[in-house]
Amino acid sequence: MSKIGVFICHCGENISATVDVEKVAEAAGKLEGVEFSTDYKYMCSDPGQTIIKQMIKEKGLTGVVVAACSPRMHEPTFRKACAEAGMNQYMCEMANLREHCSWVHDKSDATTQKAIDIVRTLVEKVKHNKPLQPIKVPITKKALVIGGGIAGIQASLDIANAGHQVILVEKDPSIGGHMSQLSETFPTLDCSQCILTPRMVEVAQHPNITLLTYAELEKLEGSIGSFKATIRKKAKSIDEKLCTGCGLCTTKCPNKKIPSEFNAGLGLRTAIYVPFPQAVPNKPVIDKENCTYYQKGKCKLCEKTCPTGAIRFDQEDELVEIQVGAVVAATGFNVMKTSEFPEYGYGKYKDVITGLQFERLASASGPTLGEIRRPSDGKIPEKIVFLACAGSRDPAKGKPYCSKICCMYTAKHAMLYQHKVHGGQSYVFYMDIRAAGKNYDEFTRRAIVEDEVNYIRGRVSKIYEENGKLIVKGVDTLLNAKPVEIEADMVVLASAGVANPGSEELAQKMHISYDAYNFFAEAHPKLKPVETNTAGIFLAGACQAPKDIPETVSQASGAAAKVAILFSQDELSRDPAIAVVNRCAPPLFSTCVGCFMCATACPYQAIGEELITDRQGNVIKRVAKVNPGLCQGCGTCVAFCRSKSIDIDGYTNEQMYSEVMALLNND
Amino acid sequence: MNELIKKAASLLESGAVKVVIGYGKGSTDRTQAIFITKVEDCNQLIFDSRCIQNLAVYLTKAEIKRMGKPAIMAPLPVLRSIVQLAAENQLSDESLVVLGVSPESNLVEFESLAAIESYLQEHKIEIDEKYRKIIEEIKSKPVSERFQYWVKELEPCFKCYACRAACPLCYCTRCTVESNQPQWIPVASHQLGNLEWHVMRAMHLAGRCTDCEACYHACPMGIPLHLLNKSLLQDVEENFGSYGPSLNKANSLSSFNPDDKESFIR
Amino acid sequence: MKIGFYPGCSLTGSSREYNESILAISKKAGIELVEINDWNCCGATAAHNLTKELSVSLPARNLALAEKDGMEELVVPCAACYNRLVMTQHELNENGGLKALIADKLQMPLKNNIKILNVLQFLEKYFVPRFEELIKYPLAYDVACYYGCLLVRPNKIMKDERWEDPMSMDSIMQKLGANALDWSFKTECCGAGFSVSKPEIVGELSGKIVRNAVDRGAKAIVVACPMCHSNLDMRRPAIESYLKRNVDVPVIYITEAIALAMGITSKEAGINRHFVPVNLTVNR
Amino acid sequence: MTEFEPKIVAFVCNWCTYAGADLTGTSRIKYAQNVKIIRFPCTGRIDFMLLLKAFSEGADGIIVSGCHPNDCHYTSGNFHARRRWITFRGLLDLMGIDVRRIQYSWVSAAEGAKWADVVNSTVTTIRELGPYTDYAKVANYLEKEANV
Amino acid sequence: MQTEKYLIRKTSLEKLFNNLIGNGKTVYAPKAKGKVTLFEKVQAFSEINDDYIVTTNSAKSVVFPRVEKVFSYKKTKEKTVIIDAANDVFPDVVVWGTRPCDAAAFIPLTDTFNGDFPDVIYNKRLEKVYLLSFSCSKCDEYCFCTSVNGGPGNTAGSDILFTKLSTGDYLAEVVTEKGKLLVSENSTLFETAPDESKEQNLANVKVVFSKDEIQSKLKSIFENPVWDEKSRACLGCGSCVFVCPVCSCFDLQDEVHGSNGTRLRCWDSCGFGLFTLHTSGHNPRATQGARWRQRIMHKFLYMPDKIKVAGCVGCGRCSRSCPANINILDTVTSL
Repeated sequence: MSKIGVFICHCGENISATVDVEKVAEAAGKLEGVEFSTDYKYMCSDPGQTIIKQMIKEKGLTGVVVAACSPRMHEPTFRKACAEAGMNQYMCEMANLREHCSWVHDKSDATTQKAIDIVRTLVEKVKHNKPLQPIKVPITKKALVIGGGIAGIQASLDIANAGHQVILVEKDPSIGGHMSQLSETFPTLDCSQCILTPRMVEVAQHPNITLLTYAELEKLEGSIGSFKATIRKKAKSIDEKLCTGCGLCTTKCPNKKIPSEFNAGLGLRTAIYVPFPQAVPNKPVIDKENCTYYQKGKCKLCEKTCPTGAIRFDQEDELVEIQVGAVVAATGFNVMKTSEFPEYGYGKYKDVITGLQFERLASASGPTLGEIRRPSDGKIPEKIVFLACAGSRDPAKGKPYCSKICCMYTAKHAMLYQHKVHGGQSYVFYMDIRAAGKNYDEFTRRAIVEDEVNYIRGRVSKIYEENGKLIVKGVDTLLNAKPVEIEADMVVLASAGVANPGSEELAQKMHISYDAYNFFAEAHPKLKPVETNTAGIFLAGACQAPKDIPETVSQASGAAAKVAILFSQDELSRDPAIAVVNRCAPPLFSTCVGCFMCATACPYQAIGEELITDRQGNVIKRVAKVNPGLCQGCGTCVAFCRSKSIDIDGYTNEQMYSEVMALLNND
Repeated sequence: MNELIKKAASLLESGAVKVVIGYGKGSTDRTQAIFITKVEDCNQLIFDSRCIQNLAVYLTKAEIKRMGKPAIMAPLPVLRSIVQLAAENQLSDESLVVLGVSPESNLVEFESLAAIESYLQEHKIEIDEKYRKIIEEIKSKPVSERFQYWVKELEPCFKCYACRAACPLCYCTRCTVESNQPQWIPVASHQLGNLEWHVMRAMHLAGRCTDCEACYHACPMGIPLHLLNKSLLQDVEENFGSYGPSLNKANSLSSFNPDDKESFIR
Repeated sequence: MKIGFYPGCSLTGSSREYNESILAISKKAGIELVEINDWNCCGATAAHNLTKELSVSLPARNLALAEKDGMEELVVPCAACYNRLVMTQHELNENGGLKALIADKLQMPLKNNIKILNVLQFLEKYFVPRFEELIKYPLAYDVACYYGCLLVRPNKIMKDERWEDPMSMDSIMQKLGANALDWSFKTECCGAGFSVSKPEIVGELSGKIVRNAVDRGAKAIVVACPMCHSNLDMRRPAIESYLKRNVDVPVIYITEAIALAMGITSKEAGINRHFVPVNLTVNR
Repeated sequence: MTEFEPKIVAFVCNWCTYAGADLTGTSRIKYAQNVKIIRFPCTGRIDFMLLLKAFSEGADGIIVSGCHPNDCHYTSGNFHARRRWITFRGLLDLMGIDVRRIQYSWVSAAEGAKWADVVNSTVTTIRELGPYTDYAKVANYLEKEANV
Repeated sequence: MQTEKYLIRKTSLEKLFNNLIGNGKTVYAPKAKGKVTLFEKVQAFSEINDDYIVTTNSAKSVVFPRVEKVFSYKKTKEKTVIIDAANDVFPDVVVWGTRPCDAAAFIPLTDTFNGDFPDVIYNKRLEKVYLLSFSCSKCDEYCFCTSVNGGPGNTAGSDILFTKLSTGDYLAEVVTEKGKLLVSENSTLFETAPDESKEQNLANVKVVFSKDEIQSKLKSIFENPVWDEKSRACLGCGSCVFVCPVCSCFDLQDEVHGSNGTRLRCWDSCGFGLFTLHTSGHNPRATQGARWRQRIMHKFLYMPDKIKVAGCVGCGRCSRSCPANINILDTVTSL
């Protein structure tokens, strides 16, 4: 006979304002099996918890129902309290009177009645709860970092320096990411590569870091502490052991007209290539789509020239499986292409470029060796226009958010232009100048004051070409909204930062949520900015939202810290809500008939088989068996089992059944 | 037939099997399942239009299993059940010998269950037009009428569970109706008990049923249970593509397709 | 074949040539355009600046009448009229309540499912597929296709994937044998209503359009909107005074272009009515 | 005579719809009291028998709601559920069990407003359909008819 | 009492029926339903099907319904209140068209329910039941009433037995006071008895075994391979039991909704594996063979021994309904 305690929380006014809590407590008291019921202002407060603990001891309660907020809020709190009072924590359930009742209904008898119904339902559930023990899972102290940009690099180094193994996976042939493409960085104007490349080299040489470039995540299974990741190592078509990175092959490759990704399409590369001189690893890969041999079946010039015979045309993609305990997603971002701007010519004007392309023009390692020249005819632009907020903060473009970095890099671009093109005229169209950050506002101010960049507060409605000039039609909202037209030689769009193509797919592979713009979603906007709502997977950098280098680096270190914290324990305990196959008296042993339909339905391959044998070891029966390590407790198998032989702790058939019964029978 | 009898005899003779499950003489208009253990009895085996019982049901019965490895006379419906049972890990190539009986009443031998599966590819389940019509008619009634129709049809059911007992795929050692913690389905054969039992039975067969109609033939009260199964068979085909038994472990309800289409989830 | 036809005020007034040319080519192509009986104002500017209700009831009445006449398709050559009619159809379908209200006001049933075609859609559907047989004399000129604002907007309804740089008229002209130039003013504002109140603005806005067309070497500007036409054609003096130079590039309706290519005489197609003489000839 | 207040049970998954309903609360969006929620780990866990039970215990309507396709916390529970519901719905419809009384929906943890909308629209639908007397008659068979 | 004989014209038969309905009696009669004929509530004479050997279901449910509410209760935290089912307000029930075997079955049935102590509900129902039987003019291979002391023209158990005569009219034999009551209520319809004897109008049901012989044999063959052999094809369903007019096993079940509950008496079958399954998992009747033996023993040995009645009336229903075509005769004769 169960002795259940029911504790109704006022939550200050949050519940008691619309629900008659005394009445609920009274009704609860009348329920069969309820030993004690009361209401209190703040159940989660210390005194509140004390009441619960006292009653458990005094009345010898076998179960507890706390009728308060959502279990997603305080279940751990109250279960802990119950445990402290010597009751098995899983004998405690919460009735959600706040989010599901008091907050969504007006004060009325119906609202109070609903509250009573909810409490009764949970009381019935608790009657069927069983004491459970949390499951201990050993932690694989090895981290997977996805993405080799500055975020991934920072996270990897921090985790590695904390003494843990790291596998860093990068989809491109080299790590470095967008940062390696940048010219100078704000607000200090120090050379991006100069500060990045040492870190890249450190990654390559770190004893705790295994670097897998030209590789992508294929599949991620398991859960916190014990993930199984399948990585696809795309065929580089070279033998990395033999290759010395001399680069002869790239000089001989006949196919030289391929737009270079590293140069954002402004430069060209060969089919066998190293993305950029400082690449890590500094060894070429063959881009099959553009390789004459792979396309036409003959050429092999590189093979002929390679002094070490390192070319491997027969190489194939390789799938490697690795066990890791935690994952850091650092897959970065991308920018809108000029072709996505109808009003700016759908990308048909060569001299309308994106900020990223400008970075390459301004970079000493870029296609113009750092000189600002128009892509169309290589002329030095005398008049240049920068558009901040190209796409950002523009619902019409489906990007209502602020890309955060554009104000700063646009100011930087304007500055660099002024520094490189003396007597050149630069204009910046902007909505607001958002320069919140250490030395940021000073920086933009410098652009305006010292470098005489013309800042025009207003947006640009259209860009068109007329006799070799780009006519930029905009408005100056500060000069009583006069339309302005500028005949520019070049226009730079600070185009919105967007999620990487395929990030949605990747999120689904990792089972983490993502927002409406396919940026990965943090678990809590304020308090859990680096966690995802899938335990053991953390976020670093612009894959979560556009952010600048300092912010990215600090988030990366944050994620690394989270991983280190996780790895500081040897095992972690998991909610024991998992499936179990029943046992019953011989000669039946279990009602499971071994059809294994559950196994075909299980999303986690957590169901195997067990042979029930007699004393002589003869097999009597072949039944399903759940691997508690793999089972995540979705219960899909339970709904499938025709003979009701498999059940799930915490949501057993009896519990769910009695909840339905109780909910609908209020007398 | 003689061929089959010879084969059966040789199997017993060689000791390859311990029992031959087949059709034998019953009362005038019917036949009875017989379990032959002696070579000389093999000529009791018969096959004609009266052989409608699905013998596959015996393959999972403890009493029969105890007799040792069986050979079984298997016209199409039995073959289908055998394949489905195999998919559900109740049978394996080693566990039985199948004496197939073709629609022309000739012996068909199979070297493996896989062979049966491919044989069945040429003999697909076909839901009789007349049944499709009946189901259409029922569906065309107003919802409340449809409900009354079934309540009335199920009224005579006194829960003798002959439908379950005769179904080769109802091999659970403890049926859900027999589980009483919780008591999923009322034991009593009143309207609710009957309704819930038959809904559950149909659902548990959805994606598995091979349309042998054993349930219908077994029902002493002549309730058209098979309509439920047939209708589900149609639904499964419509929504998830093909139906019909296959050795593929995942049946159409224990598997899914991310692009499954529906019109009712908002 | 019979198709519903809504001329609107312009086609019966300032742009009769548009009316004449579309009727002429339709006749020759064996298509009968049946005018909605007792049609009324489309509700342009005047109405939709005043009251929301009026701005939808006026076009709604026309739609209801068209339904009454059993029309399934309705050709609306005037871009402004077209814009009002599709907008209304869209709004009423989005907002069932409003639809009921209006139908009630009109005292007429309104299914509101009639297919409304602007001139380009009409041509694409009924002429382009038959160009082989219909086009006798290719119109071999460099032309600038000018769409203006109303023909391709709002995009949420028009769903043109290149609403800032539309191509539909261009491709029709290409098929007529002309060379449709790539230029920058396809959808720029012509000055529209200022035509009456502030002609000098029209002078500037339309001026730039004409200039860019001429600079790109256009021998004609092709339009599909009475308003655009009158601003580019009738307002030529204002334009020239803004540009401080004479420009004689003619402005023709796409229907006139097709008429010429089909071998219909300038007179039949009303081409003789323009302010800027149309000196385009097809070699017969 | 007071307006008919339908009894509606909602079977929802813990990760999406339950959290979504929490959000409805946090955003103080009001909805009808008629719906009471039962929390499941996943839509894949929801046994079709429980829906029948709800009806036999007097529910006039049922809401079944979980994560949008591809967003299942358990990767594919909702896909399995979807197949189950497609099949089950077909059977119920054949048997004249009123499928209009079962509202299936995908409500994510971010769709607090949608949850309120699902609840309210379902309540409206069920109000229009009225009490589920057909089923109640069968469920309370013993109370009425003589026992033969 | 002394049997009284009358003539009733086939036209009057319908009048009699209508009067019964008119007097507010509930009438069950054979009604064709798809491939079977069942005892069902009827309103009009035309609904009755008179071309049947025996109905598929027996008439026992008028006294022993497949679901019987025994009582209901309401639980509160403090106490449980029992509410008795309205078991004394049963309607007058006429079963029209029982066969002599059906009627005969009421004798063992009644004795079973009046063993150690009388079953109130059963007896209350029985009081209100009138059995109007019709002799058998046809039989089939499943019939064996004559082997169990019955016969196609037996009056035992009936209130009135009608036998169709060569003229198409009927001989009515009034056996009980209840029968007499009906006659007096419809005296105009009952005329003086004809001299035509009924025997010539009865089906010829061969005697295939002697029940006494079987009874003594059974005592010695508890352990015998025959049980397994004869039950091998048995599927373990309950159809034989549920169609049997004599079988009377039941199971008590509570149906609970919140704090309200109802206790029900539901038919049960010794053919089910669960019937004797212990909680320990042990099952004294572990195999279908053991269950089949129980059924035969119960009918042909235990009942005659203990309560001095035959457990079988030879109607053959079990054999007709068996989905596996197991014939009780085949077992009994093979002993």
